Formats: sequence, C-alpha cells, structure tokens
Amino acid sequence: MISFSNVYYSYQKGTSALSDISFLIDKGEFVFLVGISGAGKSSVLKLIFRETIVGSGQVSVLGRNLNRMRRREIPHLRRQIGVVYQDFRLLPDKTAAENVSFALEVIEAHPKEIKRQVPRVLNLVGLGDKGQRYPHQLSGGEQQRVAMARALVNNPSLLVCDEPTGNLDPDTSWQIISLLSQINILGTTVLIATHDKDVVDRMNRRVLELQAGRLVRDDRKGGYRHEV
Amino acid sequence: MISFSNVYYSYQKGTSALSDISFLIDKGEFVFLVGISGAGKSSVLKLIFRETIVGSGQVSVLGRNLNRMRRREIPHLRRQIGVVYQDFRLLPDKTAAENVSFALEVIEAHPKEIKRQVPRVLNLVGLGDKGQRYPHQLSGGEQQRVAMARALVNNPSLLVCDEPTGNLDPDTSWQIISLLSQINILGTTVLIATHDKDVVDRMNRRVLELQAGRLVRDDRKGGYRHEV
Amino acid sequence: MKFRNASYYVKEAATGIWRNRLMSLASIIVVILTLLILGAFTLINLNIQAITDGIKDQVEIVAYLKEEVDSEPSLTQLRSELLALNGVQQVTFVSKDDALERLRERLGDQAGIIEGLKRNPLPASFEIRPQDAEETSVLADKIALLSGVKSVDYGQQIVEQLLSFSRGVQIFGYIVIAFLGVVSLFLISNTIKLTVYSRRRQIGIMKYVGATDWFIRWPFILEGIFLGLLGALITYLLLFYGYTFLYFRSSTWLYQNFLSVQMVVPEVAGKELLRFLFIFGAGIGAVGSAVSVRRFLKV
Amino acid sequence: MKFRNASYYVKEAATGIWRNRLMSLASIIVVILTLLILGAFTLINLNIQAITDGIKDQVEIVAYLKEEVDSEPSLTQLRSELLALNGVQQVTFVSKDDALERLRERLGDQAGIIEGLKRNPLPASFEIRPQDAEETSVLADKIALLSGVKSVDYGQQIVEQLLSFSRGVQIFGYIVIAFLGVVSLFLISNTIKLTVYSRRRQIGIMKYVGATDWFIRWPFILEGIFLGLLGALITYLLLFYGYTFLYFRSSTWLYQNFLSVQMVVPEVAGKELLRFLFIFGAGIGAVGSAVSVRRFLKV
Ligand SMILES: Nc1ncnc2c1ncn2[C@@H]1O[C@H](COP(=O)(O)OP(=O)(O)OP(=O)(O)O)[C@@H](O)[C@H]1O
Ligand SMILES: Nc1ncnc2c1ncn2[C@@H]1O[C@H](COP(=O)(O)OP(=O)(O)OP(=O)(O)O)[C@@H](O)[C@H]1O
Ligand SMILES: [Mg+2]
Ligand SMILES: [Mg+2]
Repeated sequence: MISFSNVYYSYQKGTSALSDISFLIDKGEFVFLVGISGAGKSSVLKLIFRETIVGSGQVSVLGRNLNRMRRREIPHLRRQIGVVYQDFRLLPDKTAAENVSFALEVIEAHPKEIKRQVPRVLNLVGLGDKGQRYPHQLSGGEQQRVAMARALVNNPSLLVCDEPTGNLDPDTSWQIISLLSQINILGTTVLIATHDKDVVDRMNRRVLELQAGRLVRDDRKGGYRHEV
Repeated sequence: MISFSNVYYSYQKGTSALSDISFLIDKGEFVFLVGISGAGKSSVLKLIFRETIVGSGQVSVLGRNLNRMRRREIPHLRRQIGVVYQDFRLLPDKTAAENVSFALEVIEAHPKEIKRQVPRVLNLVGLGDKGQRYPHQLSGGEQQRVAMARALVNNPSLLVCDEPTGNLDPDTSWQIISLLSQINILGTTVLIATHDKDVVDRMNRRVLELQAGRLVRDDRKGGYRHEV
Repeated sequence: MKFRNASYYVKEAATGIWRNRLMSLASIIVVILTLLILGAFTLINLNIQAITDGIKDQVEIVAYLKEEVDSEPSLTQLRSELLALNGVQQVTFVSKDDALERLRERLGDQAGIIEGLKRNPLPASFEIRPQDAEETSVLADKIALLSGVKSVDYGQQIVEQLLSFSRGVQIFGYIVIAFLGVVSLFLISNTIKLTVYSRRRQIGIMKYVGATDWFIRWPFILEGIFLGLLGALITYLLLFYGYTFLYFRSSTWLYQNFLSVQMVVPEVAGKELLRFLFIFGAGIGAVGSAVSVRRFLKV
Repeated sequence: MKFRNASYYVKEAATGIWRNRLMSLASIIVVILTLLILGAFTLINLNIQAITDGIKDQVEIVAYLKEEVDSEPSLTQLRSELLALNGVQQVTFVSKDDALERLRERLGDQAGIIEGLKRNPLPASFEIRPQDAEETSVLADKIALLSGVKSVDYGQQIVEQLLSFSRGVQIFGYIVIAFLGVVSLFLISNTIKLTVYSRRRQIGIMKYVGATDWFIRWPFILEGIFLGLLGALITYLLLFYGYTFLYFRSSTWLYQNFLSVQMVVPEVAGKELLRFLFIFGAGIGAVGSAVSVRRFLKV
C-alpha cells in the first residue's frame, strides 16, 4: 500500500527534514505515526499524497511509484487517498456540506449519490445540523471534523490523517478514532500522525516513531512511548 | 481581572452559543477552561479580548467594562492581553521573529528592547534557531509555539490561550504549560481553554467547565473530569 | 468539458461570482471602464474616418477646354472619353457663362472688377470627380493628354495636403485604438489576475482534494466569460444611448456649421460596436481567467 | 505619525511592497497604463488647444477705404484711430496696387481676366488683427463707423464657424480629459482595493495583536504613495521621451504641410505633465490605500 525506501527529504539546502526513512504499510493496516513537534510527521504524509516530492529514495503509494508519476496523474492518486490536513484546508467560501460534497464532485459522482452521502458523513462526525455553516462559523473542533468528513466521503482505500484530534476533547476524539477503526475494519488502510498519547496507548496498534527526521521505532503493537 | 456576569451570546438569531455565564477570575490566578468541542470555550475567550461583544450581561476585563468600551480603546486593551489563538493568526508574510517583534512594535518598544526580547522568547518556546522562517515553513506545532512566543513577548498582565497545545506532543506541551506556570508565578493571570486531559489533571488548578454554552463547573482545584 | 459536468461548472461559476461579490464587482467595473474608453474612441474614430472620407470625396479635377471645343458633338465626344477613363466617378460640364458667374460669386465685394470686361475670357471646363482621391494626380495626367483639353488643374498642393492629412488622421486614429486596446487588455487581465490571486489558496485546496486542472479551470473561465459579457453589454448600452443622444443633439448643428460633416448614424455605429465589445469582453474574460488560474494550479 | 515611528513605517512599507511583489507590480502596471492614457491625451489636448489658438490668431478684419482717403496724413490719422480702439492687436495697410497683386495670385490660371482692365477698380484697405478672436464682430462694427472706412469684411460666417469649431474642440478636449481622469481614478483605486483585499486577513491579525488603525494604515499609505510616484515617474519618462521623439520627427512635417501648425515644445509640455502626473499618482496612491484599508480595520 505504502512503501518508503531510503527516503531523504529537505525543504532547504543544508537542512534535512527526513533522513533514510524506510517502512512498508500493507493494505488494511492501522498505523500511528508519532514523534515530537517538528520531528517530520507531516513531511512523511506530504510525500504520500504528493504535496512534495522526495529528494532521494523511493516512495510508492497504492502500487504506484510517486517518483515517476507525471503531473496530470496526481489528481487520480489523490482521489484514492482521503486526507485530513493538520491545517484543515477547508474551502472558505463553501459551506461545510459543500466542502464535503466537493470531494464527490471531483470524482464526478452522481448528484443523487452526493445528496445521500454528504449528510450521512456529516452525521458520522457529529455535525449533522451544521452543514449549512461556513468554516469561519464553526468552532475549531467542528472545522476539524468537517475535514474528517471530507476525507471519508468517497470511501478512499487509504486514509491519511495529520493530527486529526488536535482540536477535539477526549470524548469526541475517541469517537472519531473509533470511527476510523470501524472504517479500517471494512478494509481501508489508515495512517494517523498524532500527539494524542491516550488514543495511541488505548488502541495499541502499530506505531512508527520519528525523531529528528529518522525512523527510530516500528512496533507491531505499541503505545505512545517506547516500552522498556 | 476578568468578570462575566449573566453573559448571553449568540452568533446567529435563534441559536445561542453562551447562556447565563457568570464567573470571576482574580489577578494572579491560573485557570483552565474545558468542555467538549463546540461547548463555547473560544466564544468566552473572544469576549475577553473583544473580538465579539456580548449580547446581554456584563463583561469586564482588567478593570474595564467592555460593554461600554469605544472602538478606539480596543487596541489598548489588547496590548495588555497576550492571546494565543486557536488558529494561530500569524502574519503569513512576516517571519517568525517578525511576527513576535510585531507585538512589540505596536507598543512602540525601543528597537534595542525588541532586539533583546525576541530571541529570548523564541528560545523559551524552543524555536531559537527558526526565527527567520516564514509561518508556512514551520511545522504545525512550531507555528503554535510562535503564536505562544508572540503572546508572551510584551509581558502582558493577562494571558489567554485557546488550545495552546493542540498541535504539540505531550513533552513539548508540558514544557509550554510549565512555562506558563512560571510566568503565572511572576504575577501574570493565565486563562487556558484546552482539551488536554493530562495537563489539566496534572496541574490540578482551577477548572471552569462549559457544556453547550452553560457554565456547569467551577472547581477550585480540579481535573479534566468532574470527580464524583 | 463533458456534458454531464456542464451544469456543475455553471453552478460553480454562479456561486463563485456571488460569494466573491466584491471581486466580481471590481472586475466588472474594470471591464466597463476600459471598454468605455475603448468604445468611445472607436466611435470617435469611426466619425473621424467618415469625415476624412467625406473630405476626400470633394476632390475634383478641372479640365479647361480649348476655345475651339464648343460644339455639342465635340463636347459629347470628350465627355464620353472622360467617362471611359479608369477611375472616373462623375463628370460635370461648366460652360464659359457658368464659369464667369462662379467667379463673380467668388470675388464677392471685389466683383466690380468683372463689369469692366468686354468679353468673357474664361474657358469652359469639365469637372471630374475621381473614384479614389488617392489616384487624383495619375488621373489628371491622363486627362491632360486628351485632345480638346487645354490644361488641367486639381489644386495639386491642396489635394496632396488633404490626402496626407486624412491619411495622418486615419493612421493616428488606428494607433490610438490599438494602444487603447492593448492597454485595456492589460488592465482587465491584470484585474482578473488579482481576483484569482485572492483565491489562490482555494485553488490549491481543490487540487489537494483531487480536482484536475480543467475541473478547477472551467468555473473560472465561465465566470470570466460571464463577467466580460455583462461588462460589455453594460458598456454597449451606455455608449449606444450616449451616442444616440449626442447624435440627435449635435448632428444637425455639426452639419450646418462645418464642411457638411455628418455623424455616423447610431444604428450603423452601434452594430459595429456591439460585435467588437462582446468578442473583446468575453475573450479577455475567458483567456484572462484561464491564464491567471494556471499559475496556482501547480501544487 | 510620530517621528519615532517614521522609520518603522517606511521599513514596513518597503517590505510590504517587496513581499507582495505580485500585487505591487500589478498596482504599478495599472498606474502606468492609466496615467499613460491620461497623459497621452493631455498632450494631444495641449496640442489641439495650441492649434485652435493658432487658427484663431489668423482671424482678420478688412476695412476697405473710401477712394478719397489716399493721402499720407489721412491714412496715418485713420491708422492711429484704429490702433486706439480697444482690442486691436495689429494694423496693416494694403494699397490698391497690393490688392490687385493679391487678386492676381488668387485667380491663378484665371488671372488673364485682370489684363483686360483699364484701371485698378480695387480699394485700398487696412487689415486689422483683433486681440481676441471672440471679439471680432464687435470690433468690426466699431471700425465700420470710422470715417474714411467704406465697408468692413471679416468673413462673418467663416469666422463664426471657426470660433464655434475651436470652442467645440476645446470643450471636447476637456471633457475627454475629465472622463479619462475619472476613469483612471476608479481603475487605480479599484486595483488598490483588490491588493489590500488580498491582505485583509493580515490587517485583521494586526488589530488582534493590538495595533491601532493608524499604525496599520501608515505603511499602506506610504506604499500607495511610493507606488503612485514610481508609476507616475515611469509614465512621465515614457511620455516625455515618446513625445520628444514624435516632436522631432513630425513637427517640421506638420508645419510644412498644414496651416503652419506647430507642436508644443517638449520642455513646456513636459513640465505641465510632470506636475500633473506626480500629484495625481501620489494622491490616488495615498487616498486609495487609506480608504481601502479602512473597511478591514473594523475588527
Ligand atoms: N515548508 C518548509 N520549509 C522549510 N522547513 C520546513 C517546512 N515545513 C516543515 N519544515 C521543517 O521540517 C521539519 C519537520 O516538519 P514537519 O511539519 O514534518 O513536522 P511535524 O512532525 O509534522 O511537526 P508537528 O507535530 O509540529 O506538526 C520541522 O523542523 C520544520 O521546521
Ligand atoms: N462565527 C460563528 N457563527 C456561527 N456560529 C458559530 C460561530 N463561531 C462559533 N459558532 C458556534 O458556536 C458554538 C461554540 O463555538 P466555540 O468556538 O466557542 O466552541 P469551542 O468550545 O471553542 O469548540 P472547540 O473546542 O471545537 O474549539 C459552536 O456550536 C459553533 O458552531
Ligand atoms: Mg505536523
Ligand atoms: Mg475553540
């Protein structure tokens, strides 16, 4: 599903954001990506949905080598990946419902399908009654959940979430994570970059840990901290 | 320092974001504001730094009645309050250091003072080496810490933080909270809206809890959840 | 643009225009203002061209006849020879008496001078109007060679000045229009660039959600076309009614006062204008939008 | 603007311009293009006014003298009477012989007619140039009343047409300039509004950090002034050198070909232009920025 081999990446000459990262995520896995602030989690995710392109090494996602992907193929990749961005990236002049339906419009879903799916996912994230609000009319956590709804709506085969519960209280966080877990059971591969110790510990799933751009841990079933 | 009495607020007619909120925060206190996503935490904070104005009831901050404050007095209020916004609100075309120094420019601090203070606070939040980066060149947690540095830099008598550790790992979060606690000891009043259960539990300070826009708890020394 | 998507694109364009009202308004204002300048000068140019063409029409060659040519048959013979020449539009005969009469008029207060004459010394002449004023001198040379023609006069210097002047004015007019056209193009596309720039983040976000370039581009292009057309239409109405008003207020005055100048009738001017404005407006709108979006699609 | 802050504002304005290069460039382009149109038409207008003034200068009143006025003293007497009249600029005497000579020239090919005369039937005359062409008819009436003057002629109809025409052209010129001025104003301030709009969030953030309205406004105003001045300067250089080039290429040609028309010398035209462009550019820049920022300050 996702394979990194000897990936190096740097935003600016001289500095290095990722060094020699190699890992493999199979179809159907549920993986946490942890590490302190600035460790490189978001950078790893950006490489997966091709926001940036590797410096050296190989990245392949969904069976496709991203190193050699042409510009016009990128949209097709992204349609198969649901992404929750750390900074949400909601369209400011579209309502919550429109933001979600946009993800269906781009895959040219049938209008009827759109009408059915959008309220369903908004309900899933607990925003059934706030579809007509614009992003600036929602609380931080509500915006984050709209982003989650948008990532889920077209049943992607890979879900990539960057800090999806940063603005959510523990209870709501747990609901969202449970939702992701259910979706995972239905076959979607899930990769979550997070700082939420409770969630990671409680789920006890595979954990990748980054430290200053290096992969320092890959536990089959682990917690937020390395157990000694 | 801060007093709310019978405050009601609603963003749109018919709905209500805050209902009948009354509380008092004294000089030198350290207070957590908790509640599930959408409970109204940010709304309370917005009333304090006068982003919005009460529907009915009285809000006074730093001894001034905000209900009767004139538009041109608002900047003077805000200069005495350090705010960490939930969505950071960094100036995108200024570097991290410039964002921080801007808070000193507006109070017309002496250039020498600015030169001295800015690196000091950036160091405090662990970004001593990233002052020359633009916000989009920083990780989510780094941006959040720049926002924290900006709030701290002019030694405000009141610090208001909206979800200041949402994008930070537990260790960094704890460092930031410890920093706030130190500043509090030096006399600054601190009010933090947060979802971070661990932090609230560990600090064991005063906790205000909101539920659907109502104040349901005000513990002198409490945890994230109400102890029964 | 697949047909299934067309309605989506139109809807997107419509909401885009509405939700970015400030931007849309700004674009339309720029379209209207620039096209107003451009259109106004097109109208002015149209009239100037008509006037200079009118002036050219007044160019005439006078062929003075030899004294011996005065019988009806020989005059008819010469007239048909003249009409047979290439580029002759009209031939008028001026008899010796006509010529004297004209001179009398021309001299005005000094006409007394004619009374002292014993016999009419003026020759009869043919006045020849050339089809194309530019060909006057060539034609005059040919006429001079005809038997029966004593001498030829077409005010060489004046005609040449006139032609040179009208050529100058025409070229100047076209230069001004071209200059204004280019400027309008820049101004409009510049504004579109700014409005698109203010939505650059959104374009990026759309790409992150998996939209193809064309999926993002079409609504912008439709917006551009619509705003361009609307701007062109408003400009057209302003100009057409403004021009018609002016026409009825000043055309007679102009005609009476100068050189029999007549303004181009509004219907004719309007039709030209309409086509021009619409193509220009919609064209810039579409192309400007498409080009402006491009630079933000690279994410 | 306290002096202590001035350097901060200037620095802010400079970095603002640089970090928003695209916007700054767009603004400058608009300033240049609109001022280019405005400036070009100001130059055209300046020249047209000069030409029509030149035409007016050629208006003349001819006072034909009675036969009996032919002695030196009586002529001197009449001349001084004419010069004593209000509004007379210049008086030239044309003797009977001069008049005949002129007629001969005027008749050209038909001059033969004069040879048949026994005596010169033309009167002597004074040609009077009025100070102000508009006063011609009043002056002519006064002259007609002088003893020794037989009749007065100033081509009433032609002069009136001419005056009416030059008045029309002047008014038209000023209308065009005013129209272009207003349009430029809108276009430039519209662009500024758009550039400020793209920074509206930042303005809001500044207010949240405790900046006063003026603290935010000054850098924008300085930016506006700077971009306005720079645009005006570039426009000025383009127009001045373009005009000078044209002047040297076509002035002689114009002079030789038409009505002794002469273009306004570049130095004179340039000075007018410079002051005009600078005030206009800097003014719109400053006011446009200040006004545009205002609406985003309300947070
Ligand atoms: N656009 C950029 N230009 C330069 N450096 C960058 C850029 N984006 C990120 N970085 C740097 O790369 C490093 C890794 O960033 P990344 O965003 O991957 O961290 P992260 O693990 O997601 O952190 P966080 O938990 O704070 O979001 C950080 O030191 C950051 O400063
Ligand atoms: N601008 C707005 N217009 C309309 N409704 C709003 C607006 N801002 C917030 N709301 C609503 O008011 C309620 C309280 O919002 P608030 O931002 O105070 O919540 P919060 O406690 O900060 O939540 P979170 O933890 O998710 O940030 C929410 O239901 C939200 O949808
Ligand atoms: Mg990150
Ligand atoms: Mg909030």
